Amino acid sequence: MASYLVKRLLLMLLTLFGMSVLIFVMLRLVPGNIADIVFEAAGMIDDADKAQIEAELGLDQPIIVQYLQWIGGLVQGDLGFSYVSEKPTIEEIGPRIPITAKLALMALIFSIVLGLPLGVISAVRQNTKLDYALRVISLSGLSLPSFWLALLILMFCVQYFGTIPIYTRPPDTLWDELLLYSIPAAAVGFRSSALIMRLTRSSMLEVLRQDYIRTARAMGASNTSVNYYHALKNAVLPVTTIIGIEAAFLIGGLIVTETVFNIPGVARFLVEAILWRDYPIVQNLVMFIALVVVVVNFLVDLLYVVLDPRIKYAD
Amino acid sequence: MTTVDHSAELARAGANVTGWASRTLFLANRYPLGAFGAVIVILFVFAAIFADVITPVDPTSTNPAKSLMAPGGQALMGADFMGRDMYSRVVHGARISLAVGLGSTALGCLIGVIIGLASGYLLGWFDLLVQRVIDIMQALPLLVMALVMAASLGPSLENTIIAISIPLIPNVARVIRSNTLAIRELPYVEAARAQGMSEVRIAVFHVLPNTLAPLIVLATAQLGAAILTEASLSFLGLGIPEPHPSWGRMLSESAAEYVRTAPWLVIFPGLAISLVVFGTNLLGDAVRDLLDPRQRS
Amino acid sequence: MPVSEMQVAMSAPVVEVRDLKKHFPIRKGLLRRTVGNVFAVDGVSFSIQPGETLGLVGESGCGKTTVGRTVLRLVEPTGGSIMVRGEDITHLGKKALRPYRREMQIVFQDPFSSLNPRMRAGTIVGEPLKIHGIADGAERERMVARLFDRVGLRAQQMKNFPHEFSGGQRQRISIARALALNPKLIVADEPVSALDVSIQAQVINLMMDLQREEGLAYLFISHNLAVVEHISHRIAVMYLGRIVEYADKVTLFTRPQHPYTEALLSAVPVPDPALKRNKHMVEGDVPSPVRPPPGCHFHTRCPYAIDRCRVESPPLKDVGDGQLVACHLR
Amino acid sequence: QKSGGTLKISHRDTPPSVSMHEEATVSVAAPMMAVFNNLVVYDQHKPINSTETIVPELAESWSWSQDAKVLTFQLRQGVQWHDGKPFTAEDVKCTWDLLTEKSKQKFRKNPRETWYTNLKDVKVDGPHQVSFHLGRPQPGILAMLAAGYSPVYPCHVSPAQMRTKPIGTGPFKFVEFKQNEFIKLAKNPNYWKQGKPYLDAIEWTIVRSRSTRILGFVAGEFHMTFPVDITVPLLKDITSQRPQATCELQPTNVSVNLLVNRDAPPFDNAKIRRAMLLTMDRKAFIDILSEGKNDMGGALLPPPEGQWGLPPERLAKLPGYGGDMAKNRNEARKLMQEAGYGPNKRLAVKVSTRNIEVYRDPAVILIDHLKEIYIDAELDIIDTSQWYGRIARKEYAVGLNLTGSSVDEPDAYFFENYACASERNYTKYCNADLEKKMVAQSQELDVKKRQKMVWDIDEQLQLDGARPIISHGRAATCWQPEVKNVTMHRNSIYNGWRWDDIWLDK
Amino acid sequence: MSPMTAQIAEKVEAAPRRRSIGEVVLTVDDLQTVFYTRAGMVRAVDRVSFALKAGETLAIVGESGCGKSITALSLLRLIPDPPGRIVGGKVVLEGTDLLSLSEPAMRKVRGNRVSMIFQEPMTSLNPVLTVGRQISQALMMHQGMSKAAAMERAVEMLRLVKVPEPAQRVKEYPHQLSGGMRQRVMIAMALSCNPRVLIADEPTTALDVTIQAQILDLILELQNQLGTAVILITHDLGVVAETAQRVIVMYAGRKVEEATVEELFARPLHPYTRGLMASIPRLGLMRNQTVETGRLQEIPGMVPPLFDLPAGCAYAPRCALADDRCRAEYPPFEEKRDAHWAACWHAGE
Ligand SMILES: Nc1ncnc2c1ncn2[C@@H]1O[C@H](COP(=O)(O)OP(=O)(O)OP(=O)(O)O)[C@@H](O)[C@H]1O
Ligand SMILES: Nc1ncnc2c1ncn2[C@@H]1O[C@H](COP(=O)(O)OP(=O)(O)OP(=O)(O)O)[C@@H](O)[C@H]1O
Ligand SMILES: [Mg+2]
Ligand SMILES: [Mg+2]
Repeated sequence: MASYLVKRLLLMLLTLFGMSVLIFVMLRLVPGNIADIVFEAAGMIDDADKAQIEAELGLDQPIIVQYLQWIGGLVQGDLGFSYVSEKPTIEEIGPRIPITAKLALMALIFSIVLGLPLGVISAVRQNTKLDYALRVISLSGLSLPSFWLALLILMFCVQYFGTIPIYTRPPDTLWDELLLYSIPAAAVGFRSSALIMRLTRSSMLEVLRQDYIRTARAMGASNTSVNYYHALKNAVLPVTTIIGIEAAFLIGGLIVTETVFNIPGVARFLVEAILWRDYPIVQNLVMFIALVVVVVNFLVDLLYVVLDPRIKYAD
Repeated sequence: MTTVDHSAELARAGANVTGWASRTLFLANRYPLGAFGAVIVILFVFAAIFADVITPVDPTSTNPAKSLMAPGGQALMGADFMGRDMYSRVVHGARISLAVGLGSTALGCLIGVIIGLASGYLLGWFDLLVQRVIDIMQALPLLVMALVMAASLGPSLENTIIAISIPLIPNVARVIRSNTLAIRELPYVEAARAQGMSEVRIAVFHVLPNTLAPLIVLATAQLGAAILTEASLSFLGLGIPEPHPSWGRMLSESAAEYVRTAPWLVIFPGLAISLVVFGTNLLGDAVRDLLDPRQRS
Repeated sequence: MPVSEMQVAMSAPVVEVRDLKKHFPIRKGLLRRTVGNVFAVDGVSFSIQPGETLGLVGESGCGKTTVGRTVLRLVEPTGGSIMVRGEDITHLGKKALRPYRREMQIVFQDPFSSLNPRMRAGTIVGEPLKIHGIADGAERERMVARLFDRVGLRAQQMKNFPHEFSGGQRQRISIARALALNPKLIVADEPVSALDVSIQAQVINLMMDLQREEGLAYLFISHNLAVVEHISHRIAVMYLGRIVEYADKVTLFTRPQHPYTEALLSAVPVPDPALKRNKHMVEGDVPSPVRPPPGCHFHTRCPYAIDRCRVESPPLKDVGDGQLVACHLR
Repeated sequence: QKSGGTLKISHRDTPPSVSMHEEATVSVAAPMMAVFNNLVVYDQHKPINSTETIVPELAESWSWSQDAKVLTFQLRQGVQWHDGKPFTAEDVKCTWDLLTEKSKQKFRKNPRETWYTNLKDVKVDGPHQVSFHLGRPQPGILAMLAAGYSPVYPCHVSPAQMRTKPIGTGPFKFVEFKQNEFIKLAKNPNYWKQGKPYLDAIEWTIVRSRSTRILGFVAGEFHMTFPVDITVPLLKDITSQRPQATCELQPTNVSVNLLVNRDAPPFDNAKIRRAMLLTMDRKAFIDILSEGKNDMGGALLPPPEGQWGLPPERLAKLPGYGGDMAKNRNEARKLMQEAGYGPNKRLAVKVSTRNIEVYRDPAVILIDHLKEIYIDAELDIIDTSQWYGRIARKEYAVGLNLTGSSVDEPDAYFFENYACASERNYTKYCNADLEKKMVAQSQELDVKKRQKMVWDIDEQLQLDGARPIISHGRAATCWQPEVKNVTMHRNSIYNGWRWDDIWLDK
Repeated sequence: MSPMTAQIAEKVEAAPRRRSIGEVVLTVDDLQTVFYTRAGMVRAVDRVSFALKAGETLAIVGESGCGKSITALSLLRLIPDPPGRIVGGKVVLEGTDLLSLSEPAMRKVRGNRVSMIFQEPMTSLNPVLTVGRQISQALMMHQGMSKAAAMERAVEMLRLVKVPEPAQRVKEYPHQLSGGMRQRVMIAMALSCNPRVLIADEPTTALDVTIQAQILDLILELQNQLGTAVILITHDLGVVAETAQRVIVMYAGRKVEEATVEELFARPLHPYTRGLMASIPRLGLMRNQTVETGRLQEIPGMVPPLFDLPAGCAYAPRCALADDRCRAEYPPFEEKRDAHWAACWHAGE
């Protein structure tokens, strides 16, 4: 196990290194830098002044030097300064991460809490009206653009409650916070829950055909015991893998949701930072996201070990 | 328990089904949702192919007189605020949206399959590196990449397809790789090897066809997702540029502002997206069931 | 005396294996260093004459399949040599190996998993002809039809998929595929274990017929001793990667010398309720080939084991009549 | 009236910085104007800005020299910066030295440099007197100094700090600007106007999604919408859902215009350019984009709100402004045929435009209209970051552009957009003769006479198709009934945000 | 038998039910199970009847696919529905007809009074639950034991089936055990509630001969101790000869022959049984003849598909003795000899 952890850690570093190169190169392949953008957004084109800004920010140095400076800083915990706000990157990203993290976590919890039992029910009642109804509902989750769902929720709230559940100021209490994030989390989580439901259903169907389920029945186990005790634990295995995929996907889904619900999280911030070519923000944020995805994947793998005794990462 | 109506049970099981037509009917009966999906998909493909024939008006021609006209005799599904005919736009939109869906799915699957096969076959350092690349692809948020592409390449059908296909690659590659690892050890692969078949041929003729079922599930799920993603990308500046009608664009934020005053602007493209996503997924489910050897008699 | 036995006396062996070893490395860590080995095959020697059947028996996991695969170079041997009609093929490259591939074919235990479920039977059988560029189009069709006929299948069935055949028929397809290239040797890896007795009889009869007609040599792997006895000329008994006894079948079955062979024979259930035998029950499970016990591998379960067995590995020695036994007690 | 309360307004996007002088967007101008004071300012409660409505602010009075080349200001005494430092004449000089790039410190960007090409020097005549020295007489400069964009910056604060934590003398202190979240201002208790401001604070909440902004307003979350955020089609929706709110539809001071690259063949052919002028159905544009509410006009904001725009009767005579559309298009088609195009030989072009809805929508209509004259156009969407660079480098054939102006003043407009040397003269239309006329009008002190001269120039520009103006936009701003004493300036959205006397009735 | 085993057996015996060997515990009467498939109706079990006495081992043999497993599953009402359905007959266990029980009542029978061992020990055990939990489940369910007590009993059961270090093994997962041990766990599980009837469906097919011998010995030993009636399903006639007292031969869903094991092996009546016997390769030293007999005897042709059975005897198309009557009329199942039944017009010819 220890050697497995070391191996995984090394591979994670390798991935992160690749990611750093990729995002760094990608950003610089995109035409325009902060100088172009602040100037051109203002409708001006003054090359001398632009060069001045570039020099100030160190953008005139060779790419490799810029990269080494960034990575060097990163290793020492120095994330540099945002080009746009001219504040330390950490101050910009720091307070926003928990917001998105909470949102993402709630969305994930929502999707699991909704998706898993419905998936089981749908599988157990395969080809009944209930199964059809649940599948149709889950598909509607997959076929509704998330911004659209979010807007509908907002309109509904305004129409019927006369209030709008958007973020206008930081919530005071934990309860407020939960309340505030619950609706956007549900809006994003609905999609994932649909995915989880579908996956749970199909893997449940798979598991229910297995011999050991027949064994359980032959030993007199009740339906509930068969479905939720004997089958679900096996069926949940493939479902855990998509948690990792969803973690990566959530960032994308959250951009839209954060925009519509006006939540000042990192997802939307990232978009703006890209539009401004605020390299320090984008690079560090993408690295952070990559770190999260890699760690989540790792945790999912560990979860696998917990859930499935057959897997031993001793190699 | 005394008298059992065997014939009814048999009919439900599809006994005595012969011939093309009755087999189709039986399958439709057996997989009603799948059949529903197939009908939807066929309808939309038909609409996309014959868009020019079945729509009376050029979907890009504006007309102040028809601006925000409600659905009715003059405009079947109403008109948008530029007075463009919504029916024409929805039908022509099928072309682009299906192109995005099919294109990105095909591209993503193709690359994913190649990577997955190569990785599962060559193993070793190659596999290790490819897996890292796949990790990276997975960790790079789609919308980040889409934004970067939008800024650098501009919105276009090709770019949209490429952007959407990229996140599919790691998923496909993973599935194919793990299947390849399992299948390459199977006796029939070994038998082929024993006959002197080259590894590439084995990969293509023996391994690939047997990973088809999960691929189909992934692909149909993706087909729908891609159409929606195009909508999100329109939201962020990638996607299909105006004036070409795409469902995503029609649904994107500007239309949302008219939801109260001109709901038909969102209802019809929204319906179209939902139907296609629905259709492909239902069809995919059914095809997966059909391909499952345990479901075959 | 059947034809095959006369041939045995006259010609060189189809295949001769000397001190064959296959150790599967157990790899660990990022750099996948080898930290141990599965001693799947650990020094096995035998030879097979044209028209002869060598039976290979032993418990599950003792390395029978690995021997078969290594002989065909489907896995690379760790040590030892493989000679095919006098030529050493142990180190031949993929290209150079191709002509030899035509001479040696394999039939697997599980008739279903050894056929690609998505290919038609005709395609499966025709595939080797395609690979080696032997025949094409209508010509190939004709040859496949003939092969189907040879193994007792109807030519119309070429269009069917494997799942549409019964177990025995599937095994016939495997055999037809193996025969397509006119091999001299067929490695039959438990070809009847998955079949029930009446179908098993059909397949064995077919194999024996083919041997008579074509002078085929078989390496017949099985753990069903009755079947092996029926089809083989000589028999090798394996235990944990090594041959522990090697003799012609009459000798082996009438005078088994190794305690393991004895146990094996006595454990075979006899379909005759009148015959109540005294079983030599052996206790315990087969040890892991990763850490085979020192000395004689069998000593952990052997009722006669002495101290020497626990330290010294017995060599395979001749105990007369060409019967080779690896036991300190003989 | 009552004191106290926090005014909450929705804001549409995150500006790059909050430095008024460095930015050219109402996103900065509107929230930040309340932090500063000008020397002079447009009367905050007169809806139409004009020379007559300019009132003193930090300058208590001003006077012109005889030759109309020196403008002297007497400055108010006892005014303090938000950090407690006293305001002096030095601060005025520092500010305009920065704007004319004479000082050591530099702005990162200086978007209104062209406003002051005629300003030779600012002299400190005493602690409370400064004089502006001009190269030639320019009465219009006062209009620019009165614009919301012309606050006085403190000398003792660096331009860099002004971008993130600006210091002003205005009624509200800057509290914090957080990207994507908010801009917060708080009451300046030491404001030099006694008893003002009434509000305790102003909070601009940045809400990127317009739908959300509008829903927020409808739900009562915001007291006010962002200036001219409400397009005509949306207006109905808001007034029906929030009937008690006040909504004012006004010109946005932004015109939709066509850019034609006159160097790129075949558009070097005047016939084709003229055909394009003729095929554009301005009424259709206006009907579609604003249900007929937008205005037709020349370069300058059309009357009645606009002070300098071409009057309707002169406008109607211009090609493409009215008359029989069918006839115009026939003529256009004839021109195209003469240029060698026809139904069987259609011209394929790309219409470049920025990837923003307000740019795209008219471009789509344009494409449709071009179809009528054998031009098959495709939209070429250009990312915002490259839009100005691309058109300035003339990497386009046909473009659709939006041009805004912050003061209704010909000087600010003509030189920026039509002077041969101006970097924002995107079509590089260059007419030396006309440029002389621009200078002449600038020096004219008689308003009536000047107006005539401006009309002539504008007319010429439209006749030459220098940058064909398609329409002038209108949009609305709404506020809740409890917001009192709001006056929207009708010919500019940049000048009315001092807000020292707005109060909340709650 | 070790003293320990005896001790446990005694405990098990102490349970309220006492039984005397020879008393009929289970009667199956005209059992009919069908599958509705696309190809048609599969009569997987067609009017099968038999009786089972306590302490007795009844073997069911027959070609692959002839309905052995379905018969067993029908007894426990574990037929997947759809496509399967029990359409007729009675299964009477100590006076109650299992087929008319409610589902909850049936659940009390399963694993408690009738339990089953399946062929594939790896796939028949839940891979994510420890062995101990799987054994204790049934105990908690049927005997109302506490978790701790059930676990304790699980250890005892493992010891009973001779799994070494049982206290350690209960905490392990199936994949950590060898095939032989897994099968023993299955047996422990099946026997944990001291069932009246144990159905063993090919319990040793996946195992090596040496391990197979161990397992069969174990089952017999336990059966002798506990008086359980065993239905042993296999197609290995060797195993039948060594373990069973009575044998049922099935062909194409029907019972074609029934007799004591000695009788059946000595004088098979049905041509199919005879064909089956003849096609087994026998170890030479067990036979009186010498080795080289050449071909094995084979039964020509194949089992007809169960959805398309011929009108008369299903074996007729493959039978050398078949005549027109065989092809037209299904032969009755009759006692042809003392305690030896067969369904054949030409029985014993
Ligand atoms: N590719 C491999 N990698 C590692 N170990 C292997 C591999 N193939 C086989 N082994 C191991 O080698 C040993 C011998 O395996 P082999 O399949 O040859 O046995 P066998 O005698 O054919 O068994 P069976 O009767 O079950 O088919 C086993 O312990 C097996 O786990
Ligand atoms: N789920 C099912 N659907 C349709 N037919 C089935 C199903 N399960 C079993 N059958 C049919 O029932 C018949 C009897 O099957 P069963 O499993 O009892 O055979 P068996 O005698 O146990 O064979 P084996 O020796 O191979 O285990 C078979 O012919 C099979 O085709
Ligand atoms: Mg093997
Ligand atoms: Mg069975």
